[in-house]
Amino acid sequence: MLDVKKIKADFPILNQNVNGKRLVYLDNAATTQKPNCVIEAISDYYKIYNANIHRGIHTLSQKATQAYEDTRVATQNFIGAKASQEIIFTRNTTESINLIAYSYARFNLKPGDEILLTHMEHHANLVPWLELSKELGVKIKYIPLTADFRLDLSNLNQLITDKTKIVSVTLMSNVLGVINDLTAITELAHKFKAIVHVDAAQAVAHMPIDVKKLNCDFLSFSFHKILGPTGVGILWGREALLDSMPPFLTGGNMIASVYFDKVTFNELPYKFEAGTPDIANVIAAKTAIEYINNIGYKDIAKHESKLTAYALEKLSGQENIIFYGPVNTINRGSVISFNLKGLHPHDLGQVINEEGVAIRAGHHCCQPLMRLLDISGTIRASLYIYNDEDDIDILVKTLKNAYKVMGHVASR
Amino acid sequence: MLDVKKIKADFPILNQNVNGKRLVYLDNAATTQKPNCVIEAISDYYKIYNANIHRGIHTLSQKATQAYEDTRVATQNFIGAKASQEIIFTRNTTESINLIAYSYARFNLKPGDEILLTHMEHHANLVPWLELSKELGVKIKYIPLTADFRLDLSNLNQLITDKTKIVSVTLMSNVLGVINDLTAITELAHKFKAIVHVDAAQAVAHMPIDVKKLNCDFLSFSFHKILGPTGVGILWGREALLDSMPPFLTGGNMIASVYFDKVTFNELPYKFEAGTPDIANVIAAKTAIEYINNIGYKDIAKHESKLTAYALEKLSGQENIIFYGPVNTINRGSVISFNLKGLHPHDLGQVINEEGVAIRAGHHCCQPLMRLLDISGTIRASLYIYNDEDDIDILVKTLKNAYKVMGHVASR
Amino acid sequence: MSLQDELYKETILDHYHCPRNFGSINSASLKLEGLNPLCGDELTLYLKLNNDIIEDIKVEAKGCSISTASSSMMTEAVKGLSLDKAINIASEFKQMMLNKNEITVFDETNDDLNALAGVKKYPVRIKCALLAWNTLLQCIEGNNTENDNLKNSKE
Amino acid sequence: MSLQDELYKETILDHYHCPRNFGSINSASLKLEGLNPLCGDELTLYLKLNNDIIEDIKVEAKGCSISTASSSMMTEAVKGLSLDKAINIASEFKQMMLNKNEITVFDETNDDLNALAGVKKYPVRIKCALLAWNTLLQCIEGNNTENDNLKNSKE
Ligand SMILES: Cc1ncc(COP(=O)(O)O)c(C=O)c1O
Ligand SMILES: Cc1ncc(COP(=O)(O)O)c(C=O)c1O
Repeated sequence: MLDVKKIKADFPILNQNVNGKRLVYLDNAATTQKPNCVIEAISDYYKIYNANIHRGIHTLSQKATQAYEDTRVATQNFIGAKASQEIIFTRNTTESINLIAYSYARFNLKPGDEILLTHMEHHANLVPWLELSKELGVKIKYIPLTADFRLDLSNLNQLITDKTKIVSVTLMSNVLGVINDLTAITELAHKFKAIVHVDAAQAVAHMPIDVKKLNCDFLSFSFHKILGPTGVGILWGREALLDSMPPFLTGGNMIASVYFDKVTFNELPYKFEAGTPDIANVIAAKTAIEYINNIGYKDIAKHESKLTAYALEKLSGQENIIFYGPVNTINRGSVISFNLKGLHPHDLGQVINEEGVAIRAGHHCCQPLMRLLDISGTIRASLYIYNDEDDIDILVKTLKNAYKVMGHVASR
Repeated sequence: MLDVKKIKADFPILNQNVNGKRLVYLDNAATTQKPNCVIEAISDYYKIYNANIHRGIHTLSQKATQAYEDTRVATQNFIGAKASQEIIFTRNTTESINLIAYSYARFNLKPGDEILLTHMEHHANLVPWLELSKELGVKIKYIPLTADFRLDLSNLNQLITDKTKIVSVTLMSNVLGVINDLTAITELAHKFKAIVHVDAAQAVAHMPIDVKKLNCDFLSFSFHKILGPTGVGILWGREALLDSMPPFLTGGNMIASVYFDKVTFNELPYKFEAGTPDIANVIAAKTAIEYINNIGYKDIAKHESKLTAYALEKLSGQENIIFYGPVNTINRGSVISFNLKGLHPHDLGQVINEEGVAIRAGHHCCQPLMRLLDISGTIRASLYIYNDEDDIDILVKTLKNAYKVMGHVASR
Repeated sequence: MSLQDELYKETILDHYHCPRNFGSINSASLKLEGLNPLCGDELTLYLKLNNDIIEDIKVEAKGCSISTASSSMMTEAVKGLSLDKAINIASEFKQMMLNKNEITVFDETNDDLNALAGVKKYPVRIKCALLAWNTLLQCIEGNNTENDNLKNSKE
Repeated sequence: MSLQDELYKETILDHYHCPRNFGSINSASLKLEGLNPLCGDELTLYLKLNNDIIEDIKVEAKGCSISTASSSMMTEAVKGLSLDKAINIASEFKQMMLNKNEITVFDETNDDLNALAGVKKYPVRIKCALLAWNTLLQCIEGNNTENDNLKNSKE
């Protein structure tokens, strides 16, 4: 079992007061906090071996290059990829998905082709495809939701056809908390020779990722959501697929030879990494992986499941609460969205914050889903390894205060 | 005058031995070292107010948002921009130039149009345009060099015509060290309604940048080359120009409203910043600006000029040396490229590194320029504020050793 | 200071609970939808003009307390005024919310507006307070520059 | 340990100063250009085959000491061998340079190659040492898969 006290001590930010109260950080779905070892990996780089990489012959540059490439290998192992050159470093999940849209989809889709998404996608996995559909005349289709907030796969046979070229789905919803079983989707998609991208941005914090088991063709996530630094995401792709794609961003490092009138490109993964990368943060991302591996996903899942059950139970006792997501812990992560009837999520969020509790209020980059649920937003409490029952108790207590401050407004 | 000893003390990395010798860091054109205050700005963020920005209602998120936007304003002032929304944060100069190519050029150029570059451009300012010329059928032209390594503007009237739509030039060469006077170029370009992009990646460390005086339309640089963190660059553009451009990367944060079948975009600068940015590093970039402003470009220039003169003089005494760049300090920064006859730059670089001196050996992402000079690469020593005459003396001493180790090979 | 003292003042909560001029106008001269992309707050503004005078004004809103209260106060502040005067008040209000250094204080007629000054301390909420006012300004500007109410109303 | 002990051994410097089989073959059966994008080293490899036997081999190179010495040693090692045997040696050599855990040692016939083992400690230079060998492998592979020497030579 996970020792929350010990873990908490690794996160300096948690040891402070906000608005005069102990900080209770429940906004982990937006970004997680960072353990000391990750913060130190960054400053160690700058204090000991900061240098530009890949082309440098001097000792610092060689050290930095080695450390940068070590993260690639660590990431490869982290997600069960076949080869390290299948890992492309990007700024974030968003850039990874844009890379697929620009360098794969633009060259492989034609008018009339279809892209399949779901109703629970994050803007990052919606807008690049919507833009593409305008540009290329391809059609976007959606897997709808069931009444209990799951993917409704009952009509999958109509949704995936030989027109389907790309299926891009989230492994875990950043609003509903549900974890999606993608087996049927990938199977059918591959039967029709569509490629499958998995948005693991939210899932990766909560469950082990294995691209072989997921049976997908692309996968992306951001390190800032798994205890790592901001500014680093990855795109994983099957080697043959990545090899077949033209580069996206171009410039230094991604070339083999440049003439004034022609250019040839470097091999994978460099072909997709133009210019000076975010060296410090890529290096520190490895420390985040190590920290998570040290704890182990098994214990993380156990802890989260127990804590989520506790939170759902305590919150259920709150008058007028409406949940958006399953009120059980089956196939769901520790992201809990809700509203209190008659209170706008922004006002509720403000009242909660006043007590030192950091939660998120709003559409969570899922505006279409909000419209579907007929709400302007939700309150979202997302739990992670350093949260405990005490944090939940404090959250619940703040809710009791909300009507006192704001009163109750019947929906207009 | 600049107090090098005091400055040196601010840079923890310089206080170490490499290969048993004191580290002499002369690879500043590739990336500069970071002062303690920048390193601390990063860890302070993670230790005190790490949170995702822009949509968060809680205190940490508001603090982080404020600090992130403060860097935008600091950058605006740093380069004399009219409005802070003209500053777009990117990963690096390379991404900034790609942004122009993807979002401006692709929508404004047609077959037969021309793009004007120079023979001294970095791959970052070559490859995106070469790719575009393949895609759009536009033509790339080049401003050639004079025998003394300057831009040859004698035929500018033929190079810039009403076919010219984009002129993209570096303000300072990262190989030759020359600083280019762009007045005639921007004037003529604007006469023909071409837009001018200035690659300030190399210049910004050495001279104050004023986009009004430069009279350009776009400008880009990377913070890692001015004492700032890796992972942050900017694109500056005139507001009307940026406003007229479609977004580049799409996803969260850059939208106004998203539906399942349509999307509208956020205003500047957010329209061009999709997904979670490199928050920590953007925030620390402000500290780098403050550090440089505290020293002042006047003193930086004085110091560099004196040190460059010293280096050129000492190096000139070295048998068989060939310089690539002016052997004086008129309109040149502290980047010095050279070779020793009969020695391959890689071997020379290795011998130099053995003595704890970090220099760069190779093509410096300027392969076409190397071909023009008929060499495979150069040794490049690039000096900055923490370097002194002692560093130069050590460099020169290592050169004396090179023939002893390697012997002399007549060019084959 | 508590949240009630700084942000959720009595005046604000009063407007929030009983927003004035709430609803729509069937025969509106001008109509415009406003949106706060960050939080998803939406409103629709209806103006009935008599020459240059705002004879009637109504707002349909789905928003938080700050945005609801602000739009309610806005309607009270500009109803019966000429468009020019309405623009003036809106500009003054924006000044109050956005200018860090100067302190704007409204006189007795518009005293309620002063209650919103506290929002300044909560940067993300400033957009909530501004939504109704920005929509008003856009609506009037659209009318001035285009004289094309139909297009305006379809925006 | 000094640079001379680890990287610039006598054997290497000897091959660097007097590269064997340096030049071109007019009537080459196979020809291929190799390039190290990181440092700009270039070479052109010429093979003259008699059936499966490498009857003659020459290299034109513009490179650093490591890449020059390695290509010189490569020509010595594979001259007179069958293509299959040449592939074997090349694979063994790559093994020596790339495998972190195992130590490859060449026998007396190819003892010179052992001098390059020290390059392993200088990761950026490994590509210099591999250039000639990778070009050789590509050249042979291109011949095997395509049997189209002209196309191959135009690569
Ligand atoms: C002149 C010039 N332009 C562009 C770049 C590319 O900068 P970055 O790698 O940070 O994108 C560099 C630095 O390498 C440079 O010196
Ligand atoms: C499911 C999902 N996809 C994509 C993203 C986008 O991640 P980023 O902002 O790091 O690009 C997020 C996080 O906000 C997410 O939760």
